[in-house]
Amino acid sequence: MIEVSKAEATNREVLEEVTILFSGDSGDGIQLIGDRFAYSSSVKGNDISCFPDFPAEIRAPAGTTAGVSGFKLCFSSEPILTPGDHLDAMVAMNPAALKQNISELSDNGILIINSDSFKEKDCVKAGYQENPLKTGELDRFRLVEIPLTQLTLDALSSLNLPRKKALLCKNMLSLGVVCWLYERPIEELENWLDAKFGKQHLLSEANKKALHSGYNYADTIELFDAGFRVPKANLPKGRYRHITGNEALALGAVVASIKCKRELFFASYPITPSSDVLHSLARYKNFGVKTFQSEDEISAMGAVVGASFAGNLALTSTSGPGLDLKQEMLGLAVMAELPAVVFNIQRAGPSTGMPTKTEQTDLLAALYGRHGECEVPVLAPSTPADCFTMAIEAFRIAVTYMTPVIVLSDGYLANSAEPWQIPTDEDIDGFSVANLPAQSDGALFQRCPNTLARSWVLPGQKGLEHRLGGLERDYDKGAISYDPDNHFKMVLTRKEKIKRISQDISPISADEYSGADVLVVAWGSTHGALHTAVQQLKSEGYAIDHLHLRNLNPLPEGLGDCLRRYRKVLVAELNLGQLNSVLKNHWSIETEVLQKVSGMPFKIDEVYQHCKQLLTDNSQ
Amino acid sequence: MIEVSKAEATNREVLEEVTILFSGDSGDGIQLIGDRFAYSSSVKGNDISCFPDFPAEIRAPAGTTAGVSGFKLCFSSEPILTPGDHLDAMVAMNPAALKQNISELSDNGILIINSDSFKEKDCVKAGYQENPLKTGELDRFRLVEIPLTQLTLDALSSLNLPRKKALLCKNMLSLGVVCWLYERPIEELENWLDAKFGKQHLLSEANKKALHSGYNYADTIELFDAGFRVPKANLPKGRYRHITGNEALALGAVVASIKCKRELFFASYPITPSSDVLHSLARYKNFGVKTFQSEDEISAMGAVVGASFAGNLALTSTSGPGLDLKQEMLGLAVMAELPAVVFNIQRAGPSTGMPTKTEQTDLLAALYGRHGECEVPVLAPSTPADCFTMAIEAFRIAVTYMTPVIVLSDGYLANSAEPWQIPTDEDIDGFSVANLPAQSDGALFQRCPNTLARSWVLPGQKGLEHRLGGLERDYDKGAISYDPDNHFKMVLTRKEKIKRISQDISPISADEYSGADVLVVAWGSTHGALHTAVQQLKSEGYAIDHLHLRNLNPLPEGLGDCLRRYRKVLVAELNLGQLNSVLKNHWSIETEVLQKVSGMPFKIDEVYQHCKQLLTDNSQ
Amino acid sequence: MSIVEKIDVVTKLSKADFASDQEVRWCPGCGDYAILAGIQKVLPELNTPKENFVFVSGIGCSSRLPYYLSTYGFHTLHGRAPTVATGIKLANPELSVWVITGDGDALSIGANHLLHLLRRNINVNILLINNRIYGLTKGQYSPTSEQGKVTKSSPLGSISGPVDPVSFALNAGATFVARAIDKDAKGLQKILKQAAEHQGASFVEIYQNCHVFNDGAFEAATARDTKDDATVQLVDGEPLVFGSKDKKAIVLDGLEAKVVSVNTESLPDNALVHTTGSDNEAYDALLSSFQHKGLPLPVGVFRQLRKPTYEQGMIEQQQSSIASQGQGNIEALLTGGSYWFHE
Amino acid sequence: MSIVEKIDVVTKLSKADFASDQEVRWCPGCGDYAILAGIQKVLPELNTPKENFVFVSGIGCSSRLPYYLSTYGFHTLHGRAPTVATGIKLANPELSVWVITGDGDALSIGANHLLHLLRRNINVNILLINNRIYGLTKGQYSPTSEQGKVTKSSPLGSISGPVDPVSFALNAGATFVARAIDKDAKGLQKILKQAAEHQGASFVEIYQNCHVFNDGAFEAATARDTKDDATVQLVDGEPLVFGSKDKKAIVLDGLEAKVVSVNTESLPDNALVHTTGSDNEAYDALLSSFQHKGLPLPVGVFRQLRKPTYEQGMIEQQQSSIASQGQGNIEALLTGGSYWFHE
Ligand SMILES: Cc1ncc(C[n+]2csc(CCOP(=O)(O)OP(=O)(O)O)c2C)c(N)n1
Ligand SMILES: Cc1ncc(C[n+]2csc(CCOP(=O)(O)OP(=O)(O)O)c2C)c(N)n1
Ligand code: SF4
Ligand code: SF4
Ligand SMILES: [Mg+2]
Ligand SMILES: [Mg+2]
Repeated sequence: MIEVSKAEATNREVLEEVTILFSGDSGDGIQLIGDRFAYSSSVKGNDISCFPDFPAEIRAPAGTTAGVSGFKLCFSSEPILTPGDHLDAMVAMNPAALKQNISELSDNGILIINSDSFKEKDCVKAGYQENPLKTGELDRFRLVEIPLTQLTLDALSSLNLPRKKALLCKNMLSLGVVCWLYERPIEELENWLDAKFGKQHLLSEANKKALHSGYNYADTIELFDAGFRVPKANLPKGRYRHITGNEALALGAVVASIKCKRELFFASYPITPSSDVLHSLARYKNFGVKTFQSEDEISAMGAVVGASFAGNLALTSTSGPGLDLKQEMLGLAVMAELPAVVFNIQRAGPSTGMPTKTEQTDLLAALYGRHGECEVPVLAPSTPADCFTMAIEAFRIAVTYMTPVIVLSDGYLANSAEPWQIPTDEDIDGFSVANLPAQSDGALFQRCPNTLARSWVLPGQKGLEHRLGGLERDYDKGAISYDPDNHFKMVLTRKEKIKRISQDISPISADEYSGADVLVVAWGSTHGALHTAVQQLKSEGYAIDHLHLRNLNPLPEGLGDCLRRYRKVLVAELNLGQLNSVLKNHWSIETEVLQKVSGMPFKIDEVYQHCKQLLTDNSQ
Repeated sequence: MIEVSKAEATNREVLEEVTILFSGDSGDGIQLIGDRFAYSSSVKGNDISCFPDFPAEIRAPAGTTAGVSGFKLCFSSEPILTPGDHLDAMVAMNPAALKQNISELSDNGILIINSDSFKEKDCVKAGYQENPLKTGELDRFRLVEIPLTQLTLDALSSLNLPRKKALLCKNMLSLGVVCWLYERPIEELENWLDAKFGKQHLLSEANKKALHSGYNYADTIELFDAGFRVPKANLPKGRYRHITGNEALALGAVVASIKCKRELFFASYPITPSSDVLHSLARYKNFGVKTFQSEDEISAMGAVVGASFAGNLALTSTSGPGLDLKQEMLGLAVMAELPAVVFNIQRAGPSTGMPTKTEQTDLLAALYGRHGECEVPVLAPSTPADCFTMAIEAFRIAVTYMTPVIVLSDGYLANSAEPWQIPTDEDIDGFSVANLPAQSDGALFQRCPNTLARSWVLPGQKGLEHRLGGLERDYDKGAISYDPDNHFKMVLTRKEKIKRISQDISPISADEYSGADVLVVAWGSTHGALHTAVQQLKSEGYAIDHLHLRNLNPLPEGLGDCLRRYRKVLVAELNLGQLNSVLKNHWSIETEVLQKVSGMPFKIDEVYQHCKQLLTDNSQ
Repeated sequence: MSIVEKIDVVTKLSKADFASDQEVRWCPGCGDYAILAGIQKVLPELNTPKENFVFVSGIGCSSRLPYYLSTYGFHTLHGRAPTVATGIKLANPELSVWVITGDGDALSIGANHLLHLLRRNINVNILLINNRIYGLTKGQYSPTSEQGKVTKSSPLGSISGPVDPVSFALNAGATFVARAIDKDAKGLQKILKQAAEHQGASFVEIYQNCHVFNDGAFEAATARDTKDDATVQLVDGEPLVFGSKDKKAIVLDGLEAKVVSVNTESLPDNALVHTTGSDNEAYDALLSSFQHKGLPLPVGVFRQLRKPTYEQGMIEQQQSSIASQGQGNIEALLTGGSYWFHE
Repeated sequence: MSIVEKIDVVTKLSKADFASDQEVRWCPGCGDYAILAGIQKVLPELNTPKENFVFVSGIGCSSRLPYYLSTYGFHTLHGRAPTVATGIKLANPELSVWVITGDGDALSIGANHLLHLLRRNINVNILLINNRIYGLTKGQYSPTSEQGKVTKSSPLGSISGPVDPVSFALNAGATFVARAIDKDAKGLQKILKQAAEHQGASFVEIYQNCHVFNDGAFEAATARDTKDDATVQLVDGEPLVFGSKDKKAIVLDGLEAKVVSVNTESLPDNALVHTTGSDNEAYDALLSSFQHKGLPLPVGVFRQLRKPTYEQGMIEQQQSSIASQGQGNIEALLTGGSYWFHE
């Protein structure tokens, strides 16, 4: 736990919120300083929201736009849900970073650049015909040119570091400047560097020096007209940490396992942007977690099905291409009625697509991607922290209904961090595994009358030996059956079992969604932008509501009635209308769609404008 | 070519049509005699329709219901589309065959049994408590008990065959009996046996003897009150052959290749019920066909994508589980915009399901089973012969639009034979590959303005070297692109390209579907049963139409208007409503569904009753 | 339940106790019957409670076997049994896990999973039932079919040569590798027992006659009058001697193996003496190449090595992690990184 | 176009002609640069028109390579390059088809396809770029990582031992197998050329330094002061001799290889003489086991055998089928079985 330092400053303009972008080459350590500045902001008491955006290449050629890595952060004195559309400030370590992102900087925004990297050849590499510092195109910003390279070298000259090593501290120098600008005490950062490298370590020393130099440089030469202050937000009191969607999924899985007292078995094959789930869980061996890096996605899913048969809480994680590969084995889990959870972190498709970019295009594949009538429950968390809740919920549904469950996260949720009020053990609802037969009771293939789940009989239990498989089996006895009527009965039973889940999840409240002009329906990571835009419109007096679905299959009860209470239903998704088609399949309603498939999240403003248009059309 | 023998018979009752079932153990040679009797009936001039139904095991334990193999055949003097619901006659080689099928035999139907196989233990094996010959439960049929075993042994005694070998001729003896019953000359069968085994071969001798004995036995001891005659049907004049759906797909693929002058490359991994496509094509090497039995379905699809890149007409075939495995690679074909065709022969799912049974449950997986926005055209032939037409159409679409295409057949189409008027080369519409650039014209990634297809540039062409891949690429230049707007443009372009196909296929004719009380909408192998039931109702004066879709994506133009012209739309499918959900996604219409998921085709009567109910409700 | 009680229960079991209530549905004359019988015979002797056996299979005629055993069983997907078995074993290392697979299942669609299971040395027993054909899909050539094989899918003969299952397993690093034959009941049972008792991944290739689609594939190695000359029994510590009347020995000449007649009692100096524990890849390769070099077919255990299993490694890491960081709980988990108070 | 013209065109090409217009995007210091350069150097020497080259890859850092070549190329799916390459080669056997793959791509998800391509002896050239790590997904252990490897996904060390690519290929029946090293430009080029000229499946493992996630993995085999003692060059017909100052030879002792010092000019009788055409599995196994037996790492061509390729077999079957049945046409096709007239 870190104590919030009480550094004071004077003469600062007070802002409600600031959105800043750190950008540079992927080798520049942008994610690191972004992440840490976000943390500092949180510790200072702001609410924050951030969006890391990195290139597909490990380290694309330095200085090209392909290699630009960005970290966007909004810190605020009000509760916020997205990093915002426009930038108040931007750090560009080179011309490529400038080129890639300048369109987002608001007029009169602060633009900090490393003037040492705006040589002719740098500009050409980035695709500029002329040096943008000279064309006047940056005149509408508050341009702050800093010779970051030289300053860094000067600052570290006493340490006798090789030039290359020294230059790696540029990012810290720029962070120092930004710390001054937004009144961040640098002690906390120093502690973190000490913890990271070891107090005596040369790198700790070097980074601290660079940080200080930046801070002092800004202070001394009065780089800015004024510094800013974003006051503390009015958040509920308590313990907080940052959490990304991927971390939250991992934590949720471990908590589910502790709560229901079954070991967690996790098998996965690395794939962007899901690999961090594997990295996180691999570190939780002392929580009884078993992680298995398999030879491919099919194997991961197969191991999960096996582990589930043997009684572990079984989990895999993947991304689009891996989901395709898991489908056949998911079908086996459906047929064998075994609990399992798949975290699918969606990325821009189809095929290899744009692996580091976000999208919501796997919904239909999750719902229908298997041959035969083969339904599975599908859940979608709406914020990074919600990933924690939905991970636990996925396991609850899986073991209660004896079915595999797919959780759809995406690249945006996966990598974005938000402050999360840490729950205590007691805060978290547990669940138990009700259908473990204690002994040979002959009820091997009997179904629970409420859930229709079969019992979870584990190898090692005497007297309950049985054979599972992918062939259709007899409703009563579980043996292979080719009987036509039995097959139809089993198909309907499996369908009904999934349908019953809808009675076991929160219904759509008729009070809350009592009807208006427009209802915006959506799911997943778009929550923040949509909610913010709708709140804005509401505050302007428009009759608009926002309904964000977290259960995509089965859909919650009351949804159909709710949809009919609105004059227009707008389904907004980062795909070509996948949830829309699901809704239309259930209810013959006319809908409007807002589509975006560009690998980027919605901007608040594009949602706002679109809705406003609809509302205006409506009132005619 | 076989000449139709002109054997005459007297004293025969004339029937419009007969449905007969041959049934026995899977080792009894049932499929063989059924198939051959169907052929004889065709040669005699009847229209025929048949349904072979065999067990999942290669040879399940003799005498059990699990091992029963059946061949149902309808031969008629009128054009027919299905083998019919009820049996006029049935041959049961043992109690298991009787038990399995007796419920389908009409009252007063002819029931021929092998009395030698109705010993106590035979009945027990089949699951009878008592010998059904003794309980009176067969009294309502015209029971004809024949000691087939003994008769066969007697007939062949002079040949000194081992008993086991001799007994294998039982099926021929029963066929002889049936030949007498329905006035089939046995010369043609004799010729066939000679051709099969060689004229002098002992087996030819033995089978012919058994055949004769059966025929003579029926004749001599006046086994039946009377024989029957089903007159010639009034079919168009011409050359005919039998064709199963799988054969038709194979032939269609070869014809497509000859017509468009590109070699056919076929890669497949065996799986029931698609393997016969592999077996057929493997025999067409002298047509330039290359067949490649790959190590798995992923490899087959990969090889297809490679062969397509290199300029062959590329094809794979599979069934449900294999479709799951091909999805990722299909996505690559979509992204690389390469032509390819997948024949998916649907079987009862999910998972391994009931491999030898039919179902229409892969439609949604074909449409949506890939991550990302990843559309492909989907076609569905409606009869075995239509498989020929749709195979060619699939290739036409694939090369014209540079896209993979899925053709959905099923187990019923795959194995059922129907008489097919053999087209000549000129009868068949060809198509050409328009988008092969002749030389370096710089138009590598330019799209045809009509089809939006890119050009098919083949390795080996000088000056047009380029790199394909699964990453998103630039609309203009084809290089990798992570640009958000470009991605959206490409997603929409790929979608639009598929949509354009709808202008290139037959629209729904507003004249033909001008509106009525009920429209039955369906697809695939259900055509025969639905059409027959609807015709029946029409002839009874009901206002009902039947619309059978062969293009499932994109849907034909005019469909939406058509649907709206009917008071009720009934979507009838062998699944839980997959086409229904597609239709509802396009048009917010209310529909009724007729579902059946039992591994069996629709019966005419169940469709008839269901529609009648709807029509009656309607008129209230 | 104490261990004594368990053993008590186990020793009372007989072959019949391992037959399930399902009717066996292979073709008459299928070699799978003998293999099933062999397994049922051996299981009661393994001193393991019946409920601790799990038989996992893929898809194929052979993969139906688990249905006919009264143990726990899982008939999974074509080629994927090794993955499911891996999950079962890692989830509960107490179980005795077996994989039943065919030549197509294991070496066509599933070879990658098999490779990695063997490489990881997960303690499961793999029985690869090799009939050199696809049985269930009615007779296409398989990766173990001889080159030139004429089948429905290769009417002019298959083009590529076969994979040898034993070489594959040896090369993948399996710690127990053996070959057995359906018709040799005694030999089969002995090997099954050794495989079961081995700690680590055991791989047994079992030659099986597919009566319907590939009858007589193993005629030479099974027929009374040829088998003694066509095969050589591998016995740990014993020389490679074989032959029905005239005894013959296999000797080493450089890196080649050769057959010499041995009429006297003494063997030549360069006679090869079999050892299952050599850990010498060259010897393994030599032995497993006999078959396509015209030398007699080795039957028995090729290799048996003692190496740590994957699941042991996994458990050790868990334990060391608990030792260093303490048994985890929710509070520790959620506050694991840095956090702050908002007041 | 006549052959003469073609050759004319080809000989005019240079390394630069094989660079595409795409900017190379590997990390600074990545070994892939040297491999790309090696390929670009060799291609003009192969007497093949540029438009006949097709480079097929899977997914990984290494699999980006085809983008940087100005030939035809296809960046396919993770693990599946061998399948696509198979389709290309069978569709048009005239093309010179290359597979670029990584250790994860080829031996984790894709080992089954690789196995079957090699077994079928399809005439493609496979370059397995082995950095013993997953580069593109940012540093998890791969199937070639050494046991105990600490990575993000194995914080306490990986549990299972590695697959050796060369042994894998030898065992799969590849007809050309070699090992090269990114840093040894000359050796690499020589091997690439031999691989390209070989008729049949060629497999080349190339050690590649991943500067970011596994730096120095091949230090011993590449560092100036150690490499001569750590490696032995395989030269057909030459003895296995190595060593920087003191020359050493590898000798055969039974079925074991041993190192002896050779100070005089004459070699001991039992010194191993390398032959790429031995077709002796025991020798292949011996050679490929040097690495984990503390013997020097063999670099160069392990095996080169002349065997019919799959596509030759395929074409022969087509031809014999046309010879016996005549070139097919639509009429013959559709009336192929029995038919009748309805009048
Ligand atoms: C994904 C998938 N592909 C193909 C099949 C069809 N199939 C079932 S068994 C089999 C091969 C069986 O051969 P083998 O493993 O040798 O077993 P055998 O029947 O000979 O015992 C195939 C191709 C399937 N069930 N699933
Ligand atoms: C189906 C699928 N699974 C996983 C991935 C993610 N992935 C991309 S490359 C890679 C491993 C790359 O390792 P290697 O083949 O050794 O190549 P390197 O990057 O080291 O050159 C993985 C797991 C993917 N793209 N597709
Ligand atoms: S097909 Fe062959 S392997 Fe399958 S059950 Fe019959 S005899 Fe046995
Ligand atoms: S991550 Fe490694 S292999 Fe990939 S480009 Fe960088 S240095 Fe090369
Ligand atoms: Mg087999
Ligand atoms: Mg690698």
